[in-house]
Amino acid sequence: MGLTDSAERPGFILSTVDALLRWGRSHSMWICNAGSACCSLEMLAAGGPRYDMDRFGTMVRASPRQSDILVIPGPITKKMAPVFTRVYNQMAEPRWVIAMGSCAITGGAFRESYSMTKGADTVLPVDVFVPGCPVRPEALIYALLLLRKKIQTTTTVGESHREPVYLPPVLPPEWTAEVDAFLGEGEVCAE
Amino acid sequence: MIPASWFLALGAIVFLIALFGFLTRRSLIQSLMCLELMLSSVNLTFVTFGRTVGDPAASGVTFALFAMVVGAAEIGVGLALVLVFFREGHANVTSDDLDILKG
Amino acid sequence: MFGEGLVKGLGVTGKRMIGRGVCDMYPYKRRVLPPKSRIFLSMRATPDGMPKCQSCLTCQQTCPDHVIRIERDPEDRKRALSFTVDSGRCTFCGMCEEACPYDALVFTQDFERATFEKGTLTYRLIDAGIATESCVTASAEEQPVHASAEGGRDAG
Amino acid sequence: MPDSVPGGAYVVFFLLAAGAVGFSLAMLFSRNFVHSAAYLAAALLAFAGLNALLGATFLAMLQVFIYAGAVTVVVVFVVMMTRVGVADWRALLQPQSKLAAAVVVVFGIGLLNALAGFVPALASPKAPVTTRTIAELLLKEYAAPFEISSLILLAALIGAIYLAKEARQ
Amino acid sequence: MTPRMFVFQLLGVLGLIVVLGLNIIIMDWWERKLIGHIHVRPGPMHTGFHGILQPFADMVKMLAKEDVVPTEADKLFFWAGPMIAVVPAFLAMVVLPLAPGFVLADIGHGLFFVFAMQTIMPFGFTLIGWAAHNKWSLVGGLRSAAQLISYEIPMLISALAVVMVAGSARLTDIVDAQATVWYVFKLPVAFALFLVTAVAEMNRTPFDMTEAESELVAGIHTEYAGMKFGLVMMAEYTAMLVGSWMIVLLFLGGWNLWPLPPSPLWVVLKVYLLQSFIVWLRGTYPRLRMDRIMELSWKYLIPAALANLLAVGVLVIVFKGF
Amino acid sequence: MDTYFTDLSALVLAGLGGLLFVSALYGAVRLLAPSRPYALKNQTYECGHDPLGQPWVPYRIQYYAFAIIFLIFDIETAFFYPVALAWRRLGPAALVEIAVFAGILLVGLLYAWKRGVLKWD
Amino acid sequence: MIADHPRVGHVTTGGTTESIVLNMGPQHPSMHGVMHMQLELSGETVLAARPVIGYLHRGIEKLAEHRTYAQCMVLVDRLDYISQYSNEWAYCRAVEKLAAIEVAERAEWLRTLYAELVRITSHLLWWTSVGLDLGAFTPMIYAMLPRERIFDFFEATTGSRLMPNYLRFGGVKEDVEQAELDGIHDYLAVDYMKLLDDYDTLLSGNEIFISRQEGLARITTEQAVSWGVTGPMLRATGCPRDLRKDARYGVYDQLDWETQTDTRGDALARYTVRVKEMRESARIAMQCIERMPAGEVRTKVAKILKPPEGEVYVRHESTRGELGIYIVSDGTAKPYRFRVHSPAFMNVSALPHMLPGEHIANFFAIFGGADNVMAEIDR
Ligand code: SF4
Ligand code: SF4
Ligand code: SF4
Repeated sequence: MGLTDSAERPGFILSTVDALLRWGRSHSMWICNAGSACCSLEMLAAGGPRYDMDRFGTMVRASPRQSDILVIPGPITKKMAPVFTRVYNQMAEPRWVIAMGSCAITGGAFRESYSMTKGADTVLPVDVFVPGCPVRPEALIYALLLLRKKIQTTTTVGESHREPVYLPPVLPPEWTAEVDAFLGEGEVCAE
Repeated sequence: MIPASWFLALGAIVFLIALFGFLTRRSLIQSLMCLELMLSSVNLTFVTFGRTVGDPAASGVTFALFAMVVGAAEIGVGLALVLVFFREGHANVTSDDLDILKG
Repeated sequence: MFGEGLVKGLGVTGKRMIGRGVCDMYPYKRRVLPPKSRIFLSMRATPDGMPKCQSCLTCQQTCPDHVIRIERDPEDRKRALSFTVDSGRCTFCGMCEEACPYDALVFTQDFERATFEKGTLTYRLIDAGIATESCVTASAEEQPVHASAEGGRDAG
Repeated sequence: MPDSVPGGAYVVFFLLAAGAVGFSLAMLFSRNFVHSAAYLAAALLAFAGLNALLGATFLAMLQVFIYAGAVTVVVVFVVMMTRVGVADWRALLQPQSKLAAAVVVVFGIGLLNALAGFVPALASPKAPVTTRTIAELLLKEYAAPFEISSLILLAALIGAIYLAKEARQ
Repeated sequence: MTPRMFVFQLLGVLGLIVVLGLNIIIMDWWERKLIGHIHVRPGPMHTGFHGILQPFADMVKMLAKEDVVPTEADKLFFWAGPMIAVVPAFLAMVVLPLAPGFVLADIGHGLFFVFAMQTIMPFGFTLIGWAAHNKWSLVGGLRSAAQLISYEIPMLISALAVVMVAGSARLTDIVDAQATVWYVFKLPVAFALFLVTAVAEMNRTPFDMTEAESELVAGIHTEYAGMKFGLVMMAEYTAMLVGSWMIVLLFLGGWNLWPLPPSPLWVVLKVYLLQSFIVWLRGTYPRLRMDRIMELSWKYLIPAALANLLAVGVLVIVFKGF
Repeated sequence: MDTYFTDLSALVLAGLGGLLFVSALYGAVRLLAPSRPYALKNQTYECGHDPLGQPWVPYRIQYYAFAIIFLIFDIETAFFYPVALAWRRLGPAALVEIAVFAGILLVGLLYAWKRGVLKWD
Repeated sequence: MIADHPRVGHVTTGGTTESIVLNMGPQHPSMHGVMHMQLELSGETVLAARPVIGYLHRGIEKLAEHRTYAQCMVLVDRLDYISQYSNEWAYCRAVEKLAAIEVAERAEWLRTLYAELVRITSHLLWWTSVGLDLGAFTPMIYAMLPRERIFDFFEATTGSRLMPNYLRFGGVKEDVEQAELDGIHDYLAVDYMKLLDDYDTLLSGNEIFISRQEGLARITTEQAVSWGVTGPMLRATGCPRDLRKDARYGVYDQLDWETQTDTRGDALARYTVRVKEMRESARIAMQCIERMPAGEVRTKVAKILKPPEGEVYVRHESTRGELGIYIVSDGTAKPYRFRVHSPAFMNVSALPHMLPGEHIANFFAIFGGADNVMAEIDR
């Protein structure tokens, strides 16, 4: 088990290591390339010449194993939810999630639809929510910096690990029920 | 100075190991690997003998060189044969019950 | 000739390698966003904290995503007790702003709204009948625009 | 070699010898052929080291270059094109392996016996064996084997390609 | 083998490890910076002065990143594969001189030794790709192995032209023979062939088949998390260093920079210029297709290299002073 | 033996040093990194899907041609190497010999070419 | 009912010992969104390909039935988020046809302008992915430069970089200031053209690039037509089918421009057609700005639009091909049925025909050439 796992009261060495690790983690946040919808265009733009996430050491990696942050740039449909959970679960710890855009936060423009989950936080533990539709590239960078602050202030000593996130292999009944309701009655805009 | 016999003994031991493998292994691939090992140990012996006689003409090394050529040619053809056997459905290039891919 | 394109391509990238970058350097310098850009839904308020909203509920009905929730004052039908916006659902389509007959709604260019808590994305523009700090205070020279005076703005 | 530490060469020798024997055994007893190939490469590398220890640097490098590099890659390729391993250790063995073991033991005893009576010392070469001499040997004294070896290689190449092509159909 | 020698060698090895680490740190930063500027953006900027601390941050993060070992992966080689890739590249550095005499082991077959080490690398890559038990990795590993073995031969043959002219395979001798005329001017064809094949051996664009990010997710290191990924990167950067160093020694005059006095500085300078050039290539070109890569090597480069070798041989015989 | 041996010991030392260095990195990872394996995490990554089938299936046999040609040409260059070293001493006869040698092997390459195995597809 | 769980069945052709079945996507760097391709590979040759779609199915068509006509604009924007103005325009045309609404003169010009600008950005995005798919990632960043400039224009005039919600029935939301128009005109005339020239040198002239595209997945016009392929992909086979000319909408008939075609029908032709269209679109946009008449941008339309009962189908040349919008009205404020004929869907369904037998590296060149947007396919 890791050095930083068990220690109860950090001594000098441990706290130095802790500070170093926090610095390293917060300055090298690699994003997992999991584009899904419109917001991923702005994620692309955030890596582009005008905004350039790379200034903060943020690269986009193709494999979830090597990335630290899962940015969810768009709607999580019910078909996509297992994919995102799997990708999240396959990321190496420590890992964080940013819900980018209204779709990922609540479902946004499609919230009432039968095929949508009601936000990323219903399937994944989300750290940062960035409102916008689409999210401006600057706003995404702001969110990254916010997350950096969080990483910097969270001690790595006695790191509390995130519990694994499972999604049942078959769709939850309430999801299908919702579909039935939608197709059957034709009016679900309850609010 | 390390005695030459040590090298010779080492060559012999490895040769024997490889020979044992060559004779007992069922899989053609492993047999071929053992063959390579045998050739290597023989090469070592050549070189050692070359050194013991203080061979100025470096015949030992040259001989080993040709041995390598033969060895490479043999393994090339041998492995091609393995492939042919494999394709022809003789899964017993290794054995009959080799369905499990991971050891 | 073969290879010509390869060399020229190097030229294209080489030129840019030496040239100046176009980066905004975002957190250190900020680009001034155009006033029209729709980023944060806010409300105009008078300097003494009175919102311009007349509680006509047009925006609530227009919004395709049910983002706006208005609580009307039961006594004064022209006064909203609370005006809640769930920016986590808003699509920033601008339909509410366009539809508001009193021109009360306005978009500001404040995009730094990321948060750790989903709940904080829901904010109030009017709380207990008074404009909150999320509102923009209309400056003195800005004339209140009344729907009947202008008319054309929401002709759709 | 007046100021040399004799221990150094011995340490290296034992390291390499242990490597050679150990990896050969590992190769033999590994059920996964990719592992076998890797152990083979390691054993061959150890042999290269031994050759270098004997002063045959060129041969040592050839050993790395041809055996550890090329041959093992070929073996790994073939392993990946067929089956990767066997499930059961016993499936590795030929039915008549007891016999083979006996043969090996008998042969081994004979071999080691012969070696025991023969303890030569390493002699320094009278003239320095350079690679250039090898080249001269190759092109002058052994010119015929040199060209023949190219023919062998050609035959192997054509044969192997023919077979591989056959195998594809 | 005196104790002094032993200590000297030990220090040398330590120094080489430092060089290895330093190189990956410098190159990581420099590559991102350079690519950034090619892309008209600044690249790493806010971690230290102009992002100079960025590689350190990455390193620290990788060290503290969980090491995921897939259940179905081959545990042994999932662990040892990156090692097998790093160590030969590192070993090759042992014989590369920085200045006359300034080399850990100035062996007579230095050039051949580097190639011998390079032949081990495809084996390492295959193992890395295979061990992960992942289709992307497997395809990436086999591809890179096939590519590496294909380009090794023309590379060595074109290097043999240098050996022929220099009459020695000792790298210091080869460099010394270029005191006035670099071999790049004497043997331009060999240089061109060597450059192309060296770029291919380094797995760099346009030959970056190991990664082929758009095709194979992340290629051979799809499954490798944290430090193991770092090690694979380290192997690649080290291979790049070794390759450019070889080019500098063989063709670009090594520490000679006529008319200035020879200095190890020139080697460093040339090596990094060359690496920058390779990064520049990466920033410009798309990737060749796998079958084109193989065809290029077997159908064009190898015959060309052989022809070049024979031509140089004739020249050496005809003009004694060539 | 001595000069060989100093070089060899440098190489052995470097090899050991390299291995130690890498092991040290692995050790550091063990010490510093969190570790929480669970089944889903350790599953093979396949673009966010259940892995379909086995990756370790017999691969394409025709790639074997590349391996074998490589092996043969590897040996050829290994022969060339000493010849190139001694070239200045060898003279024109060597040229012929080496040309014949290379020519014979080029025939092999040509054969492979004509058989169409030099295609990666 | 969601019948299928994502864990879909296997590729149908029976596997031989040598073949691997590979899941490409949905989380894959170059699947352009959340496409999922099941490939059966033998070595590196594709034996069979099966696109699996629906990962981005947000139920837009169904949602539209619960929204007023004006509110649907928000959904239409997000239909094909790369060429929003095209979608909006197609939708507006459909509704205008249904409710017989006049369109203001200047608005037609503005619509044409925006549609062409968005065609440029869309093609630029496609250009990035073409480079990226082939391993060159510099085009991706370079294409961002003109895109950002055009987005600036969009944002300054319509309020959003990507999701404008700008078109209205009978016109557009608001007028555009002349200064902005002049700015973008100058940009298109000089800087943009220069950039395009550079980009052409960078990628189009690159021998590696050409060698990877030439002769790849060649299709004939007949094949394309029978698969329902439209847009640049069809035009690359030599068929000059362009709804901007054929369906006569907007002000295209008053402008001087040409349909871009290429006769080769391979991936390179698809590339060339799109690159030529980038220039042509800029020409159209510049003409629009030069010749735009002054006047109202919006006609009077009822606040809550209730089109008469009936149905309508309009065809529209979006960036990817023929975009069809079908609306059935039952006389209420909400559409009774809203249906989209997606060009990208047709282009993707041609892929299984084009892919088998190709090398896996070509897969992305072909796939990228189809220029699909999953949002539009899945809806
Ligand atoms: S939040 Fe808006 S822009 Fe982002 S994915 Fe959702 S609909 Fe698209
Ligand atoms: S901008 Fe659109 S989604 Fe947001 S509150 Fe206004 S009308 Fe609703
Ligand atoms: S439309 Fe304007 S005035 Fe009416 S409730 Fe909304 S904000 Fe208030």
